[in-house]
Amino acid sequence: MPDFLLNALLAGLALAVVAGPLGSFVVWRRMAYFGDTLSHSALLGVALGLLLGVSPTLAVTVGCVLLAVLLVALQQQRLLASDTLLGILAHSTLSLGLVTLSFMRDVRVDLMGYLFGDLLAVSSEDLAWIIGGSALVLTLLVVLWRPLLAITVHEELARVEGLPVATIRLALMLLIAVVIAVAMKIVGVLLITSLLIIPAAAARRHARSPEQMAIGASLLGMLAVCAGLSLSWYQDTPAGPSIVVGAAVFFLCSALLPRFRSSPASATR
Amino acid sequence: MPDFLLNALLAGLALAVVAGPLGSFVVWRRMAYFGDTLSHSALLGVALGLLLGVSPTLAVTVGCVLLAVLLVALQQQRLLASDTLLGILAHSTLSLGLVTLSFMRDVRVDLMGYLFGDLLAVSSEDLAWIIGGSALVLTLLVVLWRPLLAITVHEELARVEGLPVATIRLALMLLIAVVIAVAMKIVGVLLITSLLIIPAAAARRHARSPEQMAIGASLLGMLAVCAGLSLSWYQDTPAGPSIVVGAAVFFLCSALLPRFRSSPASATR
Amino acid sequence: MSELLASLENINVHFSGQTVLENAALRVKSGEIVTLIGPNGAGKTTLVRAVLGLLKPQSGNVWRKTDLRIGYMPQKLQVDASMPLSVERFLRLVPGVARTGALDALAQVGAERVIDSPLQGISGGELQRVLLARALLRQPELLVLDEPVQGVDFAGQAELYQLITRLRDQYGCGVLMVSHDLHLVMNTTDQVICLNRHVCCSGHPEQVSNDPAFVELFGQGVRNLAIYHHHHDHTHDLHGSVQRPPVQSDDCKDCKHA
Amino acid sequence: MSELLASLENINVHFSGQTVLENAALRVKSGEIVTLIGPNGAGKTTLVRAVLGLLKPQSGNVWRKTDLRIGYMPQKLQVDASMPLSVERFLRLVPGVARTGALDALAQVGAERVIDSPLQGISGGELQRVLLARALLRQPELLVLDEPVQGVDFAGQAELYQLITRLRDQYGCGVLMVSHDLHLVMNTTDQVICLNRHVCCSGHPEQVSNDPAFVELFGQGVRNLAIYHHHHDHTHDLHGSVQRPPVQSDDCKDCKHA
Amino acid sequence: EGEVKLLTSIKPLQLIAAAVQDGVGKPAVLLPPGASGHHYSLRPSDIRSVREAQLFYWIGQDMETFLIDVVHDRQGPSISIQTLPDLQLRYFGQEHGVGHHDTEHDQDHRPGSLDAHLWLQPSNALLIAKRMAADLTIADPVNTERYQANSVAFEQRLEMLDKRLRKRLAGLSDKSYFVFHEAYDYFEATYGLKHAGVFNISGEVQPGARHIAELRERLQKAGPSCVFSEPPLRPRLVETLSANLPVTMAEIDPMGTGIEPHAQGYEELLERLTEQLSGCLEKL
Ligand SMILES: Nc1ncnc2c1ncn2[C@@H]1O[C@H](COP(=O)(O)OP(=O)(O)OP(=O)(O)O)[C@@H](O)[C@H]1O
Ligand SMILES: Nc1ncnc2c1ncn2[C@@H]1O[C@H](COP(=O)(O)OP(=O)(O)OP(=O)(O)O)[C@@H](O)[C@H]1O
Ligand SMILES: [Mg+2]
Ligand SMILES: [Mg+2]
Ligand SMILES: [Zn+2]
Repeated sequence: MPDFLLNALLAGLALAVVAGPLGSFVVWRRMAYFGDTLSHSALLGVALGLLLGVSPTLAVTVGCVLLAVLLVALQQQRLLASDTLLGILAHSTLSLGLVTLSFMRDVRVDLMGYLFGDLLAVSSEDLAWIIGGSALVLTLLVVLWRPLLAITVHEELARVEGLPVATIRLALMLLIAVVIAVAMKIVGVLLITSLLIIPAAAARRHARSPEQMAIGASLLGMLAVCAGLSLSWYQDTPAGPSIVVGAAVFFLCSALLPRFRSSPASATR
Repeated sequence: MPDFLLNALLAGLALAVVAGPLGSFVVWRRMAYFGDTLSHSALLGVALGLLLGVSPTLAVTVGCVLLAVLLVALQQQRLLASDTLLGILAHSTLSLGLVTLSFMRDVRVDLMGYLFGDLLAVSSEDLAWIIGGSALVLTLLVVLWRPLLAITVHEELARVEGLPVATIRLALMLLIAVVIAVAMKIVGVLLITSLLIIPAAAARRHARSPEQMAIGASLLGMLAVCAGLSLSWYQDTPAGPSIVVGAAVFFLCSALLPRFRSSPASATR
Repeated sequence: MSELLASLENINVHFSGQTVLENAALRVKSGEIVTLIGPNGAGKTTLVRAVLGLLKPQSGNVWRKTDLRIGYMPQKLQVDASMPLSVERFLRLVPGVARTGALDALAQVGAERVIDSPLQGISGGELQRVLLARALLRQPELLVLDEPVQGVDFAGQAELYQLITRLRDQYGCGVLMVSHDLHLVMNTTDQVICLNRHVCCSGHPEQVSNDPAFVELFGQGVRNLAIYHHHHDHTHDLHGSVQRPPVQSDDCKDCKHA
Repeated sequence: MSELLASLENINVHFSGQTVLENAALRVKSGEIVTLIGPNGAGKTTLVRAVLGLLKPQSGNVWRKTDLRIGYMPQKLQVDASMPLSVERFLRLVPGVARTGALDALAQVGAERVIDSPLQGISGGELQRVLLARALLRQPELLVLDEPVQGVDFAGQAELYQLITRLRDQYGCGVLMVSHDLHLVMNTTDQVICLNRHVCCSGHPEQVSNDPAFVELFGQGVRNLAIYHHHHDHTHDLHGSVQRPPVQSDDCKDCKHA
Repeated sequence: EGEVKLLTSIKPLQLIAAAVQDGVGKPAVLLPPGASGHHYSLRPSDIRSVREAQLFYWIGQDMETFLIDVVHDRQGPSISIQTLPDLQLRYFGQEHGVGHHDTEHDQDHRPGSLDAHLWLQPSNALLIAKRMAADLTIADPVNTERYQANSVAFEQRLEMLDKRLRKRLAGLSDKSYFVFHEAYDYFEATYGLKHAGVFNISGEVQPGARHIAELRERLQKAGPSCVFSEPPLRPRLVETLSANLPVTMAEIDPMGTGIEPHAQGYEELLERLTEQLSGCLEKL
């Protein structure tokens, strides 16, 4: 196997592992479009970075974190669903970025360059970052697992039971935001958001507990990475999209397959 | 006023009017990302259209309609929230489009054309389409208003009360899909999705009934169109993004303003 | 004059392998109040949903009069917070209802006060009353109520049951309801169906309350209940002394009463 | 030995201009069962949420013992369908709980059967029991229950009230609960607070049930209730003949009782 | 046998390389015609061909950002054209006709940044060819003479081409035309043409209302003029703005789409471009 494929495989697997549990939270908390929102807001980050003379990468990362904080603040009002808030933030920041750029006539911004990485272009240094980062995020997730679950199941119950709900929620948001912001730059926003939501959604139907869903999502994600890279290798298709197609196929199978016996049935609302 | 600006203004106003009530449904039904999903799937539509020798516009429109039907089918399972389903569809179709295109080396697709239309490029013929279409959609909305509300409030209650829930839901989806698909081609997906969700969300806080929210959203949308086009004219900023920024400013004001007295309070879940 | 409105036979329902209903049956006629009782998880809501066509049983026959106008009050209702919906507007989703009509219906259930409140902001008992009001507004031929007085305050419970009886008398509609308030229900019901996965016993309240299966299912507490019920009627009987054999009772020896 | 756990004074709450609580007050000590009663929309849930710190009153003092361990059972709970969550896993979200512990708690509330069911799939009464089990699992110093037996079946209601009393006796925890089951509550409560936007009257159950404000609030039905209550105790009294003046009753002339 | 594997990032560079390698080898190209670096997703074969190429030519990191990491991992020499000495480079906003300052740029190619369409100037093409010949000579000393000969022949053909083009375009400098994409500054500077305005086509940042008003005014003032689009893009803006004006629409292609790589490919590119330009302008 050529080294670039090995790098891609390892990076993909590391991301898939961490995307399993993180993506489960994304699905439970209805934040499927968090990644897209962050990528939309990146343009504003770049524009402001140029304006303030900060490095764009730093500006984008700071921007992502600020956006996560803003989202948490807006969610407090509880009048609007998360997806609406994400939609508003995404389109507002993108537009603000475009308007800002139209005032700065003498800079050229390669918008897409900041957003779309490429899995096949992952260098050994990138790989080290991804693996280290994934390990760190996984550790944090394991440590915070129970409180995170508790606030996701019922926030008020968690609050009464003495958990620092606001802090934990912010921690989760920041965790997701940082993972997306970093992975976006290295492997692209399309791949990272897909790895977050598609395997988790596919695992939902056959999982009987949050842990099963998280681990199932990790495994499905890893399978999708292997399948996608094989497709890419043998059929010479682009790597990132091939992995997403692989994950989508697994989702379809999971939706059509009969459910495991005595697994949780659908709730009748 | 130069005639292109007049065209833009009229088209913007017509879209804002119809986007008010339609966007309210989008917000209530958590489909904020429907527009983005449709635009992502446009690439697949174009690719398949080229493959089958159909005109891309037709292929994209048919694709949008199919996607709406698929979404309705997936929502029946009720295990996953709409935003997750939309995210899966968006990323899967985009990736499938990219993979398909990678087999067709010599084809050049103007993806951006579908994402960023231009309000300032609206021709008189476009304008006629927009105004006629808006009038038609508005009429349909008025006719279907009560059943649409009923299924949105509580689907089972509506079903017991004898409404053809599946048909009405499909009708709503197709209405939204067609409006987005057509508007996307003419003014771009950024502008149309923003006009759908931002004014409706801004109107939410101060509305006491669905009708107030729908009409308030229409009015706010029209204000945003006027404000945005003024900004574009006086500061020479891009028209679409300027309107979105205008709408976002209204949303911010609405979020910070004290609520009207005795308006519905936030639900405590 | 009394016309059959709905009839279920041999209903079987499983959820992921677990049997929830087994050979259940049910008939509702116009002008009749049928009450489903049974322990939690007995399948009452499930049976009601089968009557309404919201759930397709794995086997069995479901028959409803064509174009039956149903007023339904679900056991729980949650409306998205993103929808600005006052109680008035919620009631006026029923075609042909004006504000005065909505106010009348609310007055009947004792909840006029909340007519302008947001639906998502009202208290549990208020919501229950509003749901009942909505069911009434449909001028139903069949009224289906899943635990109508759950969370309703003490005075309201008796009032609402009286209201239901009055409606039946006035409009001759059929009523199918689920309830745990044995002491209130026994007064106001024409037929009681005692459910625990299958129909344990059914018949007139007096017959049922003396059925051994009934006593076994609900515990000795129901003996006091019968007394209380009579006491409330001011006919001071002895403690369940009359032990007539039940008329329409199934054999219940094989029940595993939870 | 009995220690003050929580105390509220002069609580005022408005929702968008409407007054929901006015000068309400409340004290819960360990080993004591305090029951909030009152009509729908009286502000009971609101007051409970103020005790829990889930809601900040517009004015008034809220005091809680530092690091008070609270077991809370909300009036309603809705968990997103996208989360695969069995009842067992839900109970085991409480730190330090094993499957056996969860099973024990479920057995106490009579719901062992659903331990492996999905939380979103269980029936209304089952959910209620599960919520109570979870509150118990926290081994609370203060147990806060908002309508604990709502939707629970006939036999279960009495059992659960007995369970609550037993827990108080065994662990000496304080209990604050909201209830509409006057006939069951009166037996098991140390203190009754009768709420209707403000505190109408409060005190021992016997005192309160003879208070004119109480009768006015709940209607003549409560007279029968008192009898039933005594009847249940097998002390055959006359119909509310003893009319002692209430001890801790506020003046209630200005109440507009809905 | 022993052919040097030469890879270029885009078609025009491949055409130049084809002239140099004529009779010795066939250069390959990475991007399919019309692919934009923006949406291009790499395939394994792309990586492999970049890795395996002995010589790799790309415009540079300003233009092809997505190649930076891939080029980084290469063993053999990679030549970034924009860094070649003596090349005449232009920067957007560097020099202008008087007047329309702010409206002159399309948004993909912002002022101050490198104008990457450097191959449209024959002298630059020659410099690139010479560099290629030198690199090939080192990589493949056996065919030194052939490369030198090809290079000299290319130079001679370019001189003739230059004369032909000047003749063809002479007298058209006063014709008014508009382009969609500011890609022709090198070509125009060489042959004394000047576009009257730029429409903005793709790219995320659309022009403002003021810009469009000015463009409309200029279209009106310009009288009969040509508007050149690049297939398959045909922004609707132009149709809206030129409605009821004596405007001729035509297509123009700076990338050499569809030209088979052969020794005369580069000339074909410029000749086609010239034909397309003059074909429309002559009729005005
Ligand atoms: N969607 C579902 N998935 C799995 N199990 C279910 C589902 N719906 C109901 N059940 C199970 O079926 C049984 C019957 O439920 P149902 O809601 O009909 O009970 P019920 O008689 O209405 O009880 P209650 O008095 O508590 O309302 C319960 O044990 C419940 O756990
Ligand atoms: N978020 C809110 N917005 C507006 N009004 C509210 C809100 N929450 C509660 N209310 C109103 O405050 C009053 C008190 O509500 P609360 O839930 O405390 O009543 P309750 O005593 O618990 O009633 P129930 O016995 O029905 O549960 C009700 O009239 C209700 O409509
Ligand atoms: Mg039920
Ligand atoms: Mg309450
Ligand atoms: Zn260019």
